[in-house]
Amino acid sequence: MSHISPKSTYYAIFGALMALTTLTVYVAFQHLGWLNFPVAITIAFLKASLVVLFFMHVKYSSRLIKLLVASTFFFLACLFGLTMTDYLSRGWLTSPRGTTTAGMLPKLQAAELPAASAQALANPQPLFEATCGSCHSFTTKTAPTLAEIHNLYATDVEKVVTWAKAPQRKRMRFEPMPSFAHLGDARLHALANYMLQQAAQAPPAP
Amino acid sequence: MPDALAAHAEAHGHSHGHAAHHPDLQHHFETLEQQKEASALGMWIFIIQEVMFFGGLLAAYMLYRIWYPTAWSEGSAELNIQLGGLNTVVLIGSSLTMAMAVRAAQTGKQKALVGFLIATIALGLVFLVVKGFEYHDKWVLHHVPGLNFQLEEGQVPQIAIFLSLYFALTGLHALHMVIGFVLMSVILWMAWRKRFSPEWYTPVEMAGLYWHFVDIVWIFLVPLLYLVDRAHQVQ
Amino acid sequence: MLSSIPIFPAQASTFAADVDKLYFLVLGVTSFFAIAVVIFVAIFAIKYQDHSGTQVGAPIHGSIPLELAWSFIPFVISIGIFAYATVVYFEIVRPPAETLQIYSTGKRWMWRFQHINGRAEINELHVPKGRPVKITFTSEDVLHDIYIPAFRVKADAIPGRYSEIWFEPSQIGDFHLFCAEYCGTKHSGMIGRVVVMEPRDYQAWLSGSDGQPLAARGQQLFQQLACVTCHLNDGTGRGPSLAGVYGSKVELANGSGVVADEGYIRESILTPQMKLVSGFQPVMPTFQGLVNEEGVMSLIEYIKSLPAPAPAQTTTAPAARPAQR
Amino acid sequence: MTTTALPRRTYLNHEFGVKSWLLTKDHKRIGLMYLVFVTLAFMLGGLFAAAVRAELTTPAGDLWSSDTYNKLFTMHGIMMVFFVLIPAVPAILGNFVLPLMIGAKDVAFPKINLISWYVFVIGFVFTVSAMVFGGVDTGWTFYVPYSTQASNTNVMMTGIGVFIAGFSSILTGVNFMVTIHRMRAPGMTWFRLPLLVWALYATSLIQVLGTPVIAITVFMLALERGLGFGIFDPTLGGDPVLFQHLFWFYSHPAVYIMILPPMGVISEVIACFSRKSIFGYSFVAFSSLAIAVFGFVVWAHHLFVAGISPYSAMVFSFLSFAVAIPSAVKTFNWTATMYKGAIWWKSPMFYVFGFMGLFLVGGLTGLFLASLGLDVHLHDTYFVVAHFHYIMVGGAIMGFFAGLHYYWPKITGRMFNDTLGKTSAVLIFVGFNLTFFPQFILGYLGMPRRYHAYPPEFQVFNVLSSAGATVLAVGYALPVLYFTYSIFKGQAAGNNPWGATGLEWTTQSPPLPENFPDQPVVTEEAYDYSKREIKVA
Repeated sequence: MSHISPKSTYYAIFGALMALTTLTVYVAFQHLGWLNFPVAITIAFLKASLVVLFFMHVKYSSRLIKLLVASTFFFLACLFGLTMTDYLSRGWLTSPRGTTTAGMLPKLQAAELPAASAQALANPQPLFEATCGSCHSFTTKTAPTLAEIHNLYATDVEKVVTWAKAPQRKRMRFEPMPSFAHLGDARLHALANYMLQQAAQAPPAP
Repeated sequence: MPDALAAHAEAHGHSHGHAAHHPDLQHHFETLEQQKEASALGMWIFIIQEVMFFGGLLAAYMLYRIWYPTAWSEGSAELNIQLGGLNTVVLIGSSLTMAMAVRAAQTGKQKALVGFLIATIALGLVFLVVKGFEYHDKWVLHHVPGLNFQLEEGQVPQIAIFLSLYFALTGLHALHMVIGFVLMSVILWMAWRKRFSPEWYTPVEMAGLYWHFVDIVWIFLVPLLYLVDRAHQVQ
Repeated sequence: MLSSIPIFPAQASTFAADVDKLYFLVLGVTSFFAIAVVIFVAIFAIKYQDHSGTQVGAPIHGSIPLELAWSFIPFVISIGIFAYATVVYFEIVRPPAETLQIYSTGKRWMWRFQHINGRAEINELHVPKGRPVKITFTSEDVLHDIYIPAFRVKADAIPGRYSEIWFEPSQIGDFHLFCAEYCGTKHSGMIGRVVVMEPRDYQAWLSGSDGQPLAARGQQLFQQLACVTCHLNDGTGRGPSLAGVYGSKVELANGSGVVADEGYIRESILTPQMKLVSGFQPVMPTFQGLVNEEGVMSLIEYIKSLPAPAPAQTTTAPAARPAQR
Repeated sequence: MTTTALPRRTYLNHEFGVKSWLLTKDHKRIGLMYLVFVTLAFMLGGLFAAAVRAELTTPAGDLWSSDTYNKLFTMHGIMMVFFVLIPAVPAILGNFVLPLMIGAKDVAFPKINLISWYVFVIGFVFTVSAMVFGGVDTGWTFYVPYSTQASNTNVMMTGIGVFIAGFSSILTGVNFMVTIHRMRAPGMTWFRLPLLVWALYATSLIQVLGTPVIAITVFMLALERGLGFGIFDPTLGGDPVLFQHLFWFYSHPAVYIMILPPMGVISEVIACFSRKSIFGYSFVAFSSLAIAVFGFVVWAHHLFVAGISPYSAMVFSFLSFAVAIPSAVKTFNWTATMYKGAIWWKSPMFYVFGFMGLFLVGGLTGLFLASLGLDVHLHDTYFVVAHFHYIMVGGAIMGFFAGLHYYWPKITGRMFNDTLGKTSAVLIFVGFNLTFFPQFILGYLGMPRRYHAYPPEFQVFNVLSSAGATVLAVGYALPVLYFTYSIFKGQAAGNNPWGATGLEWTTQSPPLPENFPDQPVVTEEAYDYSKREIKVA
């Protein structure tokens, strides 16, 4: 217990600690990639071991104290390691590809859509603004403008409805159009009619 | 079994024969050796709980360092590596003087003991003063989270987490230094009164263990806080 | 009225029966051990009772085979329970490929559910029977927890990230919806009902909506926030193309990979630097504070609606455009 | 031995006056001083529980306001966990009997022992004043961000109280560990130690390794709430779940701080009243250590639905099943100890019977919660509430009462009324089951915990539960009466009223201030009843 180390030991340890301090600062400025952190921590552990073994006399202490010091690392490792089992494995379990509603809703609606009210069909403007109108206006840049639609379809309501049910993507500068099949034929017809009427009204040509 | 028993009885009971107990032997111990071993063991167990205490903060540190490497790199760049380095030298120096103080106590050199204790306390004070300057800089630069924090242009917001942990870790460390300072002052006063002898110097040794532990914490804090990703910042 | 005192919850989702099977299995095993120990204690206490207190027990110190047996057998049994319970657990946490998506946000002290066609509801949740439903949710303030006992599902709502539950209702009816994570004053008022309907009725209910579809709202936001200036769909922008990114494996700058699910997309909008896509500069600003939870959800729904480009277009000739019709 | 005369010189009467108590370094007096404050805390906590149960007799939250109700269950939890269960057996019984059991004159650091008590009292005063000046409503778990951002109650002050009380626990742990390592009497080898000492050693290990982590966690919470630091704050990118990880790193092992020492007491009492050595001594001893070590690696089973990775949940679920094994081993060994014993039906043994029944249910329902697929449904419901009350009240408090009855003659030198003791044990057992068994059913039905108002179909079970609580209250009040009576009118107990083995029973009751007239020397195994001739009063 009462081991007396020679003075020279203490000075040597102090020298080693200083040298390691310099080393750790030097290494920190070198490009070691991912190795920087492990190297820094290893040096810190080395320095700590020197202090523990010589300044704190663990080298000359009973086995019990050595065991205690070692067990501390075990419990610290439990704290760090098991906490990290959570953080490092987060995101491993993800929803399988294709989890989207797009595939789900049309299936549901196909045969089961309730009849649209006559009132809604008579005035499709609100519905239009909530659906087609959010992309297709006279000035839009993300989708064909109404003027363009007028050029393409003129008065061919059926074609518009067919497209809206299963849109393709012809021009890559536009965002892809989602399917509106879930609205049902009655609504789609009303919407297409309304859209082409609007489109036919003299567009302010740029 | 009887052998073991006899040995045990020897270890614990032999002082019963002595009429004069050492004045520093407390009533519930049998021998000075037993008392000293108990103190050392107690101190070590206390240090272990201190390790777990800092361990909780370090767990937070580890998580956020993995999550926000950019914030760690930028945050670390805000710290003053010169002052951090200076403090490392100062603190390791104080550990040396502390170890020498214990040695002086072991060998019964009263004057050297007092001298080394004064040196240890002085170095500890230097550390705290330097730390004070660092904190002051941070305050001026509006880098204290919560109290006067301002994000600079282009910095990632998680830098606030880094600085929070910086202040929590170094603040707790500084608090331990202050406690150590009080502890050392008491030891110095006792040494001044020539209370220690090669036979009984347990308080010096225990204070030494504590002081070295505080040093070790700093040894880890420097690379964890000051030296993150420095290589990329000098490009 | 005894009939109104339930002693067992309704089994209203497809895995509720599996959870209950597990429950009865564990109940059986534990009851066996509990009853066995109680019987032994009772028998010993009565058989070996000594009124005087002066008798001495038999000098038995232990038995290694017995110790090993009653350490090993419970261990094997608990491994069995563990394995079974884990299988059930993964059934609960892993949603099937095709689900009906619903978004939700909790805040003190209400739940808001957002169906993707635009219909929103507060403290009520309408779902169709026989269709797998996935709820992606978060909290706007403190921790909350969506708990639907009849479905045997529960998950915390955590501010700053997404949680997910899924279930397939198997029974028409009204069921309790609870907040199961303490959240302050009206914690016990943060409850609601889950209404399971026939798909036909659900569809009718859903179309009674006056809201805009979530993806459309997301598209508008995508324009407003100028996301579109960097995230070009042909992959030539400063940011990665988002077409088909949902559900795909994204390679990150640090060499690891991550599957782009709702949580990842959310994180990329709010803390873009955290998981940088390989091959891109960290130029994206954070949108924290510029877009609320609802906005993030609609952006995600929009990104999900973007179909994956054909493989030929992404790998070889991203700039090539198919002929116009 | 029908005398009321006590030994002339005891630790109780060798000095008098308030000062002689407040400045004492005697572990026995310090143990009694803990008893005073723990009893106070138990009464306060019980009062809060009664208020909670009263509210829950009706589905509508009509007795208290929501905020009051939230404060009531929070303060019930904080009082019971930090100021009753954690100090009950280690600080009261441990302090009193540990040095006696190992043949020491005192614990290793008597001054620090006294300081622990003062620290505990300061923590207690802080917490109680936080409750008096408005209370706290975060739940005893202090989950962020509710505790840092939303709650406008006395979170800081309560946190400081808990922080301070934590240091008392750490210091006691350090003290006990050193005492067990360094202060054993000659001949008292590790495998001759009574099992309570093993249990206390394992407990101290948890106190030393775990408590600092909650201290730092509460400290971070205080920095975040008080100064606006960002560590768990989700708006800065922090993770609220990290708080839960750190919190439960301590608070799960804390459950073992509560239950391990009562388990040790059970080993003592069951050996004494079966007049047999403990079946499989070393298995029981090592299972205590195994529980302490395994206890540190199971914490995230409190987080199965809190948003942790399912794979991590799997790891923790497996480890949680593993930690059940040492507890099962203990239970089997206790049962086997009774086999071919000579079982003396005295009141401490009645508490052991109660413990066995209740701890079994508590421990086995833990398997439900460790099962991932079931925990999703059961988490944060009344099932959990019932489970941990079976462990903490049915197990820990029952064990504490067994120990208190067992050591009461040693502590005071006087016998209490055995019939009343048995009555109280039966009342507690019946009342407890009536209170908490219905909660298992409520839990599986899906009633979430911490609910002020609840759907009406849950009322019947809640009423049963509240009715049981009244029986339980009577059961707990009864010992106060007969213990108090015994102090004044009880018969003198003599050194060893139960005819037990162990050094603590060789000295007089109440013991001398220095515990033993001469240094005791141990020459036999623990619980060596077979070689004895037993005389009882």
